[in-house]
Amino acid sequence: MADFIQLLIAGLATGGIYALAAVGFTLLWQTSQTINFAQGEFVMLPAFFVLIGMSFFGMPFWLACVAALILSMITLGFMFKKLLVDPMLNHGTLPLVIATIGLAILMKEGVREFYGADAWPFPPLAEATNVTVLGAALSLQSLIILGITIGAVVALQLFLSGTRTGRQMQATALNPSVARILGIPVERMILYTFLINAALVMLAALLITPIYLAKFSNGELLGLYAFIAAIIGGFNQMRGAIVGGLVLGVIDNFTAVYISTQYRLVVPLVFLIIIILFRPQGLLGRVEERTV
Amino acid sequence: MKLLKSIASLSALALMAATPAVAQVKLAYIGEISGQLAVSGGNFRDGVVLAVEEINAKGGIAGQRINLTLYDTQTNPGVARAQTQKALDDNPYAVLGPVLSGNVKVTMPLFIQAEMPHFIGGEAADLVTLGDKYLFRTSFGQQIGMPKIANYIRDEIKAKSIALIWVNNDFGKTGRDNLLKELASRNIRLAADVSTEAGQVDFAADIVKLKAANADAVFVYSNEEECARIMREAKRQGLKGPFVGDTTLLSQKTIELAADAAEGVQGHVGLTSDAPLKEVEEYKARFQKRFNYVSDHNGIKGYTGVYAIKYVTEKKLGGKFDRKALAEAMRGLTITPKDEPGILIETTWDQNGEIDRISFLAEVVGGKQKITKILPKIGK
Amino acid sequence: MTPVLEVRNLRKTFGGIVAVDDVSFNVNDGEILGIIGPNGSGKSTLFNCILGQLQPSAGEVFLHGKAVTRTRPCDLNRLGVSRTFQLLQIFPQLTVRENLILAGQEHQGTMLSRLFGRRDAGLTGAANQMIEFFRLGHLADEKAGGLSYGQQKLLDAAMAFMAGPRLVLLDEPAGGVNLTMLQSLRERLRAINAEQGATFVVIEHNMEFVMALCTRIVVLAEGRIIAEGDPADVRRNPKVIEAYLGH
Amino acid sequence: MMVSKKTLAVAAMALSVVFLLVAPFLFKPYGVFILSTWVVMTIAAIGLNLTLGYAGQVSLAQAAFVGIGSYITAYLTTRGWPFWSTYMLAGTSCFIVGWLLGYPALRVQHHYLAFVTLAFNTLVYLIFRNEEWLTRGIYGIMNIPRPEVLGWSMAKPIPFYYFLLAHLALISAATWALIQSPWGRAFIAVRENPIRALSLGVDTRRYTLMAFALGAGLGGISGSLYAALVQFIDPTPFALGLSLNLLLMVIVGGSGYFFGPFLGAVVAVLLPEWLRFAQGYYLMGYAALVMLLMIFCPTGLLGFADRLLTPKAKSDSGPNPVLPDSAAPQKAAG
Repeated sequence: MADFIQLLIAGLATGGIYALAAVGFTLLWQTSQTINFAQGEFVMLPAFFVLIGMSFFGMPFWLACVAALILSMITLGFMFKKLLVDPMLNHGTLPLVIATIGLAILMKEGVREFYGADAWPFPPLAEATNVTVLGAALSLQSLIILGITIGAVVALQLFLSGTRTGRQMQATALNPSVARILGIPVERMILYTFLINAALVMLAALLITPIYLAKFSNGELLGLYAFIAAIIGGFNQMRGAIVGGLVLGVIDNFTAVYISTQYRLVVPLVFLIIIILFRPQGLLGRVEERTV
Repeated sequence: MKLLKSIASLSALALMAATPAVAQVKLAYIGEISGQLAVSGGNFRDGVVLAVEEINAKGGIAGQRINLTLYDTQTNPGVARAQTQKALDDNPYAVLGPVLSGNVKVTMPLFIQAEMPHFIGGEAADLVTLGDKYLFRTSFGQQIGMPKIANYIRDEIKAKSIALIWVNNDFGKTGRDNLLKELASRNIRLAADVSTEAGQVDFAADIVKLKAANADAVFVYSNEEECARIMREAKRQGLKGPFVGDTTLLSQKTIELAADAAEGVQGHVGLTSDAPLKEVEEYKARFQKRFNYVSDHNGIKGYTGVYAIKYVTEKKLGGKFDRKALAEAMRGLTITPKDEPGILIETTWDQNGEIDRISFLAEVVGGKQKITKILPKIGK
Repeated sequence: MTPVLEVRNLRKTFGGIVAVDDVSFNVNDGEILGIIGPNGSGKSTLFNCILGQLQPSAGEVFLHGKAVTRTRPCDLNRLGVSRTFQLLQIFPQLTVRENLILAGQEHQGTMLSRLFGRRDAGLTGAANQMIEFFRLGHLADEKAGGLSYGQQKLLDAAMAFMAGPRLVLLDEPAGGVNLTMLQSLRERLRAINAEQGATFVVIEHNMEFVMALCTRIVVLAEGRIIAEGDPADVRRNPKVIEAYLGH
Repeated sequence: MMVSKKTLAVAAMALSVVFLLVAPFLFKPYGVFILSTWVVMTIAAIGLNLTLGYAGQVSLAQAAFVGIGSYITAYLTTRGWPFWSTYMLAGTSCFIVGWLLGYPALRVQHHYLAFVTLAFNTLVYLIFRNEEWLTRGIYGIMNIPRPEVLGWSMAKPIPFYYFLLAHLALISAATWALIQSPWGRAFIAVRENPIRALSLGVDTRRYTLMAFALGAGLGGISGSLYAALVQFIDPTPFALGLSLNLLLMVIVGGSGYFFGPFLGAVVAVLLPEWLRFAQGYYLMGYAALVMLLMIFCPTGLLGFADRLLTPKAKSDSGPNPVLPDSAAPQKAAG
């Protein structure tokens, strides 16, 4: 029983990480049909912004975080949209997919070349203490990740449904052309989602790097899991991404214990295929309008 | 920090190229500079670069400056073969690398054909049995390392059963297979056999399995970061060891990343920059000064490989750059730090290019690797 | 005589909404049947159900007396049933001639003979004839995507006739077409009807066009047939007037 | 203007053919090996271009087929089978598996299909790695022999290069014939408007499966040649990365253009090698160039050339299988 809870909570905590990366992913898809193959690297990079701030410029941790947040909003939000996404908007998703693959290589190789291939320790947000629940030893860190993830998404949801800008963003996501007719500044709304995504990946980086350690190749696996999470939950739904992430984390852990460690990726992948084939809108997603 | 280093090394290379007046000898490094195992390939490279810079600063090999070219295999066999071909086309005197066993295998026919001595980093057992007379290891094959570990588990830990957790890649899988063979011949039962992924983060499930196995000891065989994460999760779930491992588990990097979770870990270390030898300690300091990070065993492999070439060329070949003679002279050769300080630890190569060296038993005490016993060379 | 097409108690629901409600009618050989009705009365859904593009919830469709309900559109097409769509549906990257060859090629030979046989499946002549017939001669080698809307509309219709169908269902053929082009289209349709004896079912909003073209009219409102008869009768039918004005 | 475009194309082609024929005498063995790799990758990319460029079915599983083909040839030739039998077997097995993988494409499209195929690729990779009894896992299969043709050994780099080049020529010719045939027209119809195609008697189901199967079959053939080229295989090259790289070749070259894969493979295989002078920065330079290419020619190199050479400045979006604004998750029928 203790094992079961251990696996469940650890799975949820890891799932929270996937969820954070997946949320931004679905946001970009909704507003601009961007499939970002560099999303994993987007989470990897801000951690190095923080490390550079601390080691090169001698900033205290909190200041380095603020600087990194601003820097990632500029580079991963604003510049990403203006320089890469905008020129390709009218050419379908595939050229942009290729461009983001290129971006992923650039970020990975850049970090490796300029900062090194090693893993680097990263200051934790909380002390590495354990909490014991029903016989299972859970790390405080994991619980904090889970809490902040859910908090961030709830806050985001409140923002989207409770504020004028948020509702305009939702309208943009639902149907850009109608939104434009209604006088919503669609361009600006899309830019906001990119900025939000940049802030989310920064938050994800802060939460997970103490556990992942800062390493150039972190994005590879994380990006893949974020994809899977987003699809399982519903590509066009933020809540779906959360559920997808959590489900994925838990499935992954149970697979490893009860089925096979060598094939631990298989069960989530098969689950993904089944979801796509029989419920393509995802666990929580809505059916996208079809044009006949 | 690394940026400055990169610029420095680029300009160093430019400088090398800009001084054609001096006679030059070409060396090539072929390794995994990018891709999944870039840490190993990168360390090996920096070891090589450090040795080359030191040697050049003192006038080169037999008066000839070393012109080093780097070839990145991207950890991909097809690319490795292409890059090796490229390196061989350039007709170097000798080659350092590849580091990964798979990349050693794919390039082997080319080295045989070119009769090119190459100093590899790969530790897979079978590499020295595949008919490449020009292959020389820079560290033990696993068929030498693993019996030492198995003995240690039987004699020192006195474990009757063992739970094994390993990383499912070129490095982890070959090590695991060799260890299993040795354990079987010593009647040590395998209680759990847990495969993990490179880059894995959440080890909760894996540790649950290890706990359930209830073995006398846990053997951890993975890359440094994963070792650290495994130890942290083991501590969290209260998995009692003893934890036994190899070079990576006991490396300073793992200890640094795992913090107190690595305390008490013990095992056998084939090659380590923490060895209590004057030459190794000095090397470690020089490496850290030059590259701003701590060398792992792959750095030593690259470093000693270059010095072996220098020693043999100067002392055994009388300064003649004859690569067949180099390979010939390497076989059955012993180099001691007294002959050549750059070799760091006394090393013997046998007829197949396999290596014999002292190795160490170690334990993590107070956040530091402590060598508890030095195991003699097998040939003694 | 067996009707060319018989629709019997056809019904289609989306969730709780009934789009087509128990519709039955016959189409006789050689006639031009018009189906009219206000927006959202289920005309296009009815077409899609008849043609296998949508699965009807209930009811049956017979072609020459044979049940063809739920037959795939491609098989139905090879049985001699052809159609156009409400929105333009051409292949912009292919030339006009290739569009037409495509429309006919699947009626020639087998998969294998199409792979190893002639590039044009022996249809260049037929395609050229069709191009002439629809007066697109000067555009034969242009990419279809470069044509004007009206020209594309003609091409769209031409494709429907390429394989010599016995029954053609036209979904708003006149939509968005200018007056001269409209004239030309109506002439072409009449000519095919008269010369080849092809049977038509036409959905159309343009009343004038329908009244001039069709021999019989079925009126749909809210998924049901509310009137049926020759154009003059339908025009006077109070139910029809109410259905249109009520909206 | 149309004529000049055609003349240009023919001239470029003739020059390329001449270059490919004399290349072994211009380069060292390394250059020959790289060109050989280009040939093998081009064949795999031609396959993907059939599936994706012509029939519009996004597949991220091409590396899996290259892998299956490689392992079939590696496993059997090292057990004494003649190369040709393994080559045929690689092609046909991948054709069959590709046909089966096509079934999901009948239900879902675009990014959904991409993810199904991505999952498939990862599953196949795991099998390569884990089923050691079959594939030797990470130990890899060594000493894969190169074939003989009519008693002539193809073991040396230059003969083997010509051997590969002959394959490329034959496969190109066959593919050209295919896309000029009614099948090619049907593939394009399936890509541009499956619903209309269906109403014109085009059995979209069969053509979709066929597009998958043919693309996969070419992937298998490419894999078979890859095994003989590198003479050692382990699972690493067949991970998702290669599928993405092949996708890159097709898109960068110009998806749906016959010569797109040839050019795309130049970018993906040769460009990084040309950039090696930049030392550690070569991959970064490569990535940056790819991004710039996509920004300035999103329809690929040939799409770009096409637009430059086409007199009317019509906003022609090229034959890219672009996803519509509201990418429908399901085909309306099928």
